[in-house]
Amino acid sequence: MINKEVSNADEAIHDIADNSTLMLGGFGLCGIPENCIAALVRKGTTGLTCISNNAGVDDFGIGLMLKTRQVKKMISSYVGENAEFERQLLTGELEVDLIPQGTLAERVRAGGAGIPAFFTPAGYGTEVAEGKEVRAFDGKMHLLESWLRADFALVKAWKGDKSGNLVFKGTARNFNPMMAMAGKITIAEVEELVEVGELDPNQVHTPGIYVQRIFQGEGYEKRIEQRTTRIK
Amino acid sequence: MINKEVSNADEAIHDIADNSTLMLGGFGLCGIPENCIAALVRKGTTGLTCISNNAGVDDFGIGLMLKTRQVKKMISSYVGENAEFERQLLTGELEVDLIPQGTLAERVRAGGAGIPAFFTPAGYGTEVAEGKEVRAFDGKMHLLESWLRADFALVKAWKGDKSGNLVFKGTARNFNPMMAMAGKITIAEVEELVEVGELDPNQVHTPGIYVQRIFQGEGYEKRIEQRTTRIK
Amino acid sequence: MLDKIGIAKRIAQEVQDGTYINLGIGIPTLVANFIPENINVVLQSENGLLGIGPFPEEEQVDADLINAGKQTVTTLPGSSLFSSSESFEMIRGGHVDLTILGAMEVSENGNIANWKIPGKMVKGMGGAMDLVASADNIIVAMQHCSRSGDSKLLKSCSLPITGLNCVKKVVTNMAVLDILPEGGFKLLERAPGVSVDEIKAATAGKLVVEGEIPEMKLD
Amino acid sequence: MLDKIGIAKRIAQEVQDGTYINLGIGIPTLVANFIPENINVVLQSENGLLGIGPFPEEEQVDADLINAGKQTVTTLPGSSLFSSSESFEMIRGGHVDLTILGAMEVSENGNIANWKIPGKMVKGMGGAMDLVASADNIIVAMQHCSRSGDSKLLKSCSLPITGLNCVKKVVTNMAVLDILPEGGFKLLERAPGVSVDEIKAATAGKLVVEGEIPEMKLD
Repeated sequence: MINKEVSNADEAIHDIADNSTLMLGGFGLCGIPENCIAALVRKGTTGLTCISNNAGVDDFGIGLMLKTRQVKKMISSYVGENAEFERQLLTGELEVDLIPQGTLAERVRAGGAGIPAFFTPAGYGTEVAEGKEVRAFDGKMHLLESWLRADFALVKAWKGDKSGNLVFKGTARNFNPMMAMAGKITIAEVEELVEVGELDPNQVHTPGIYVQRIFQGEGYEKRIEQRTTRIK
Repeated sequence: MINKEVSNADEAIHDIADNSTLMLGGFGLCGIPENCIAALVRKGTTGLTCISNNAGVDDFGIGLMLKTRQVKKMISSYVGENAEFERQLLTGELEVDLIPQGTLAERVRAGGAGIPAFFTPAGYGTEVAEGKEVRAFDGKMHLLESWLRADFALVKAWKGDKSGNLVFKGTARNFNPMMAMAGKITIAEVEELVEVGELDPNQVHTPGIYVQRIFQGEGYEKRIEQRTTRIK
Repeated sequence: MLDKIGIAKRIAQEVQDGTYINLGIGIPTLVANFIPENINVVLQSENGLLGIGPFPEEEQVDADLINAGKQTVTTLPGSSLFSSSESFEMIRGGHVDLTILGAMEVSENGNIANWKIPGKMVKGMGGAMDLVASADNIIVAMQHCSRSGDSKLLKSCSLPITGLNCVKKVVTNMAVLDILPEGGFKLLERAPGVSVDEIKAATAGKLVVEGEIPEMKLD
Repeated sequence: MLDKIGIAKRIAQEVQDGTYINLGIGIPTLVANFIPENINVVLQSENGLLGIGPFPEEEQVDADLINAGKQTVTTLPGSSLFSSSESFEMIRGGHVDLTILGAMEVSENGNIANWKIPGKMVKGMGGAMDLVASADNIIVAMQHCSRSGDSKLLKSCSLPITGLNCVKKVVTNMAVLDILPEGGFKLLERAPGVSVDEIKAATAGKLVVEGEIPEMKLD
């Protein structure tokens, strides 16, 4: 067994340097690495390029790092819920690359899987196609898209063991498994860190080979963006 | 709930016509669709192109269909364990396409995932590269490989529910999940067919969307090729 | 003229038994409420859920279970959960039978624009470009005209497009129209109380009218 | 001269703590038996298992749990199971730290031939081409010469190759050799009782000998 446990978020992210490229798991505020984001705000690392489906809200998620001007560039599919984001974008403080969500997911997966480029139909004929190689397969047009990789991937899982095996819960899985594969250093924060042997090998979502550091996070807020309910 | 249950293997494969292209899950004899293969032998369908990592042994797995001359072509990564196979290959009765195992797995996954082509380093500089587009990424040479899809995919799972959700066991998972994605019609045979709602949604390996027909198989032999044991 | 509920009800009639469906945000989400009980469908959420259940009761709310609109939802018997890349394997691979989504503009050759207004803050395309590039059957739910009264069914889109030649059918507050393979909006049904002439006047793209056009039947 | 066990023992010395390793069939599989207890490694099997355990006791035998050589195995605490495409994501994506495999021939520029002999039945490459194309660190375990006495360490491979410029180190029954980036087999160690001259005579490719060449230390 290879032990990947570190004591907390600050230790886990201690060597994330200015101008690093990060991947951050999550869809909206669901399944985001809350503890690592808080530690990055404490550390004050700047010039970050963040690959993440969304950019958080004004006072939570990646929004916290936008407020402190730590982010130089976002690579995302949808960034709508953040006034500070909009302000920085309009003033040119922040760069943004918008990518179709499925292409983003596949580019990250490709980065982890050693596939430097692949063809996808998404975005053909749109602005997204500008400058990209186009090719027809079975009469349908496709774009050549390249892999994405990062210096660090910050992912959040439900459970994990000390050798880095991860299990996700519900739709908090989202981008986390692919990003875990595509980080040179992958840091996993989990709600519950268990001993090796407690997870069923048949039910591991992310094998420990992808995870370099793991710790049990604390104080998860797990904020809900749209609390929709029905009457019993 | 969409009910995909059929009563048995014969019903499941009733419309597999001569000269169809099939995918068959399994690695060696582990995780192969035993019931579907037996039904295909009974039905006597011929001219089949079979995409499968291996080709069975003389008297089990795809070997049973080779013996009855039902297979026109094999697309595989390793076919070593079958004397009848060798005989048919040498006499020209059987065509064989040999593909690196990881490329085979990824081509099938690409077929299911709507990726018509991708670059991989496997096989560059070898016979496998003949006639293929070559391109360098980050100074390393890669081959362009295309997706594989099939008229029917025959997969074997441990458990399944009537809406087609599948759970695999141990290394019997292997090629089954990707092939389930890449068949126009995917037929799943399972050791235990359960009611919808009995599988944990968080622990489904293959979502039911990929499966068109499912049945509980019977009389699984699960033959072992190399029974290696240790003394207690 | 239909209201949003009416548009959703009419689209629900297009839903076939035994299919997998992706519903966009807005009117498309409402469609789920009007699918008849005898029609079995499974709803896909691109953030990683197949088999979207109803909103949770207050005590069931789970921050780890949301739909693509970030609303709290539930699972159903037979649901499955998966990653974003697996979700788009389903979409890109053509496994989702029907996609219903909103639009700002649709052109007579089936182009759709629904992600960007030049000069306004661009929020991103989310999964829309993947959905429209991959789905075999796309129905657009939208108002026939903008608030200023301009037609949204055009000869060609004026806004940046999301996908080319992909929309098969449009259901608006005024009409149901098919997009013809050779181009043009073929009028199939009128909303209650709306005349063919009114629809003609509200459609900037080529409108094809053949024979009597029936009124929609909504319960 | 080393026997197969000796080659496996010597390669086991190359294994570093905290690494993930793929072992080919034959001598490489034996290496697992000689990794010191204080070295923690995880063995990957390309048919979908990370954390290969020992062979099962008779009553533990499970047909659904085999390694890439189709032998029955067990899992260990911390093992994980996955599909073939996920397995090759690990391999192709460079997540496996070390690959140890057998070869028929190795050339002085690191080419390897181990899958096909023209005129003989071709069984296929299995996962070998993926492994050699993707691994950063490849050690070949093989006999220095063929049964007929011909060197298997060549200027260029005569057999169809499995991969180009990929082998980093070769451990044979006679020697340990690094493949130099500029080409050539750099002699690092001699097997017990084997002289540099004997190695020179048995190596058809360019052999680089600098200074004293120590004898291997095996327990």
